[in-house]
Amino acid sequence: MDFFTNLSDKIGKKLEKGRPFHFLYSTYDAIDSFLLTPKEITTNGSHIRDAVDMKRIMITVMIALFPALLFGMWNVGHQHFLSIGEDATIWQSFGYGFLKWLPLVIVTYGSGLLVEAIFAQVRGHQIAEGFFVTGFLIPMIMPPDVPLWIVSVATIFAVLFGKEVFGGTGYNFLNPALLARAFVFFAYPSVISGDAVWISQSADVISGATPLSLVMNGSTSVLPSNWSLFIGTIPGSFGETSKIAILLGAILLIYTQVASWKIMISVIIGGLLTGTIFHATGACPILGWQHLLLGGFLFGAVFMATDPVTATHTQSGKYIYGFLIGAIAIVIRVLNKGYPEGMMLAILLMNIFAPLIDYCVIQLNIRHRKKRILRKKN
Amino acid sequence: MEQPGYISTIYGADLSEILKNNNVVSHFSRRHRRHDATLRAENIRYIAGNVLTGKQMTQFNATHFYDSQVTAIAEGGERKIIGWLLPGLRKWSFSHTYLSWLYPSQFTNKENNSNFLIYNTSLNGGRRTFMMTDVYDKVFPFSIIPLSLLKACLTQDIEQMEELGIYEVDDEDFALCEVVCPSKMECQQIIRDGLFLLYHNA
Amino acid sequence: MSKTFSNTYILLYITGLVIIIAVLLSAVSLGLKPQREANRQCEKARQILKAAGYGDVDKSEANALFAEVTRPEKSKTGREMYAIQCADGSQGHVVYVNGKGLWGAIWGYVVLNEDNTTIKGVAFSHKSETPGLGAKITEDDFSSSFIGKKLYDENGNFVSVKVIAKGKGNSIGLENRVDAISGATLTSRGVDEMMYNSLIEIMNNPNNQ
Amino acid sequence: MKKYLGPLSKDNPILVQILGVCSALAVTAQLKPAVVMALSVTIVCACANFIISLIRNTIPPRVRIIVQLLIVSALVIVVDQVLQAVVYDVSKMLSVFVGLIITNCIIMGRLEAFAMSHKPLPSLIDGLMNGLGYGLVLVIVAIFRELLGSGTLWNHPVIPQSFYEAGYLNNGLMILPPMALILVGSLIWIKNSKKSSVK
Repeated sequence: MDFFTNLSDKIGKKLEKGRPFHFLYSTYDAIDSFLLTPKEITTNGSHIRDAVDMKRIMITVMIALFPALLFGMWNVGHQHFLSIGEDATIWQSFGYGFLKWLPLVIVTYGSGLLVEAIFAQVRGHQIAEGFFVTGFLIPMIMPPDVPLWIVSVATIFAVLFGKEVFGGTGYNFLNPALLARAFVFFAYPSVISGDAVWISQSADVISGATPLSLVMNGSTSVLPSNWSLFIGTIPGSFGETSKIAILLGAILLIYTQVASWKIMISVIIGGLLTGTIFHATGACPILGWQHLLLGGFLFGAVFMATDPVTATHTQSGKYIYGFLIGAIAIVIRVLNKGYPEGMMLAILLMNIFAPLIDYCVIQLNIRHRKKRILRKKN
Repeated sequence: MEQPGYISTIYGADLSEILKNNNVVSHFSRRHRRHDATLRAENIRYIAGNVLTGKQMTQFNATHFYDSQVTAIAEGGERKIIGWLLPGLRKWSFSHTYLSWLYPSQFTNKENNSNFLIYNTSLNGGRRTFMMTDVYDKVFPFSIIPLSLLKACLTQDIEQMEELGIYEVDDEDFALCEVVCPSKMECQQIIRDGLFLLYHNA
Repeated sequence: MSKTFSNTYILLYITGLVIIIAVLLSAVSLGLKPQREANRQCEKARQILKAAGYGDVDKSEANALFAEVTRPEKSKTGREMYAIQCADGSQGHVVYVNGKGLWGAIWGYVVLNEDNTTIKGVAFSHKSETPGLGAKITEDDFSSSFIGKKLYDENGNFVSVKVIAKGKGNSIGLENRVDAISGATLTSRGVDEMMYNSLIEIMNNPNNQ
Repeated sequence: MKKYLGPLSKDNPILVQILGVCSALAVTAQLKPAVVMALSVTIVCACANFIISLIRNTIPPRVRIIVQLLIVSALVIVVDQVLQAVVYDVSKMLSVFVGLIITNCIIMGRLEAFAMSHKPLPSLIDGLMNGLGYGLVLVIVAIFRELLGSGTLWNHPVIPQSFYEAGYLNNGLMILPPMALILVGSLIWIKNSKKSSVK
């Protein structure tokens, strides 16, 4: 261990300011802090610091994503073999899905980190960890057969225009992973919408419609049972199908206090309420709670809406933010059938409104405090 | 310390005199052996005051007029390979992201009241931009939105600072925020700068 | 700019300016009117000719050919119609159809055979459908799938042509259905409704049978 | 002369003054309408500048905006009529945006800022240059959008068929207005970063 530490220090010295290879410092710093815990100690202020840092938060989110991912890998293979009518063991299915996922994730990390690294070099700041989760999320919300170059273009677009334009991780107001998906959705609609894309290399005779699109087309009779919707043995992207795996992740996120339970709960309440109202008025054939089992609603609620950078940061603002995401997602689903996946658009929309909600909450707090001061004076 | 306790002394007493009979190093290294066998005398930080707000002293510093407490904790900065991936059974964290919450007794040592053994001065991460996790609000007791106030101080928006209640707080109030901040912000310094700005513009 | 102007001057000045401009504009408009009309007519002619199987007719020849093969008609409800001689020599009718797609208006011309039972060709236009999805209704792949479709089912009831997704609505006979554009469900449904609503008008009118 | 070249880059009406963005977003999905629109704006801007400058001393200040609007709208209507007569396809694509040249801030801005206080000839050149500066951005954006969005340039296929067979797809987002906004934003970004590096 000392060997590594010393080696790293030596390299670090070579790249200090003024040395010819200083331009590589941010890359070095990224690798160094990736492999070894940082050597910085507190200088002023509190002498002890919490052990948690950004890297730890990011890895926690990734661990929370694992159940959904593992299930997704199996399911992609399972759906594939199901559609071509072959029997396959669990491991065959899983292996198939894994081989579908691997190139996606390599391409995502490759192109995303490249952009991040270039900008970190040019601007001379550190390469932030934020992209680790983004790059992990992007393959999970794409169809399994999406062409790799499209993933690459979408990732570059999302990192460039979702993040770097605004100054990098922490300054962005749109969720970059969702932006990548939205980019594909609008730029290459044929690879991400329609019935053909959600099963990997399916035979032609089988319609691979996701349950969500079945509902939106009014054919609720062929809907899979609620149980298989909950378990997740339905066509879809890697991450979104298994509700139970997502819930496992949600429990971890809430317990470790990485993601806000307030947002998750209020998204679900918003969705339930709106879904029930639409069902009661007859605008939508399925029950309110069934919306939660369809499409990416739950995945978005747990992993996307709670992104700490793009969500509201005031506590009461989180309830409003979450509720509106849930409500708008269902409204888009039910009323605009051109866009069945309303969750993505709802979250992106509310990302834009999050600062406004925060502003209102802060103004309320100011008013409240002013009143209290006046009361004291009297 | 080997023998924590109260000592009555004069203002300006030499720290080394006070510590003469206390073998801090051996105490630390015994307790710490499992983490850091190489703990040496220079790797102990003496703090005038408590760990949250106190000032760092050298071993031969004199105690100050206002100081009534001297704290000694181990310096951090040891480097572990891929530390952010390890379960972290002995890392103290306010959140539950490390598995140390499975083993809470390590944080309180009833034997001699020296609770700071597990803590050290590592920053435990790099400086980042504000990530709006809920931690500030959990450790901040006033009806003030700490993050907004910090941001107002950073942007030197005096009017906003006043409205958000800068007059009701002191930099020490933000010590806990600073401790738990995953972005490793120097909250106390930010507030101090904000107060300073007010003072100069008043 | 420090000069001051009297109210009378301002009034007269504006009036004069307006009159001059008005005269100028009407002159320009009148002068160019024939050409504008010709352009519009030409565009329509090319669309209809294409639907009737003449292919992409050159702009210079479109009008002449159109005049040669068509004869204007009007349905009882006032819908624009033409009698036309198709490229294969047979007689037929052209019906103007209009409706709404996902984002805006869609319209087109449907060429029917002589007894208005079979489609010989269609040409659709749209205002603002999604490129790559709904906008595909203008492409040949989609419009050629209408050729030869029947407007009546086996029992002789008017059903129009159903634009419906592959594998759905199996009760509808192959002769009465066209595959919807996948991913553009709403635009496809718009085409479906446009065909039904527009064609039913002339179907219920025995004068044009 | 340098003064007049400003609008092409340093003082570009879209990139620096952020004027006329609305129409820049709407008509740049293809190169042809963009060029036609650029020419129309250039002509309207130059002519309006010239005419207003000619009669600038007779215009009562209290109604000068009305007079300017009258002149501009008359010119725009003429342009619209000519377009409909000569290039019908393009005028169909430009649709409402030719009419909206009337409210294009570039033209009103130049009339107020330049033509009202300068002699006819300089005003003519100023209007021409501003129109061209506007057109330059339009053309750049349109080239990107048409090439990536439809795979064509001036309606001629540019991207070879073998690309499509290899799995290449046209970028549908390029055709939608938001992408034009992003492209204009990127141009502004590039421009500003150059400026700051010169400092």
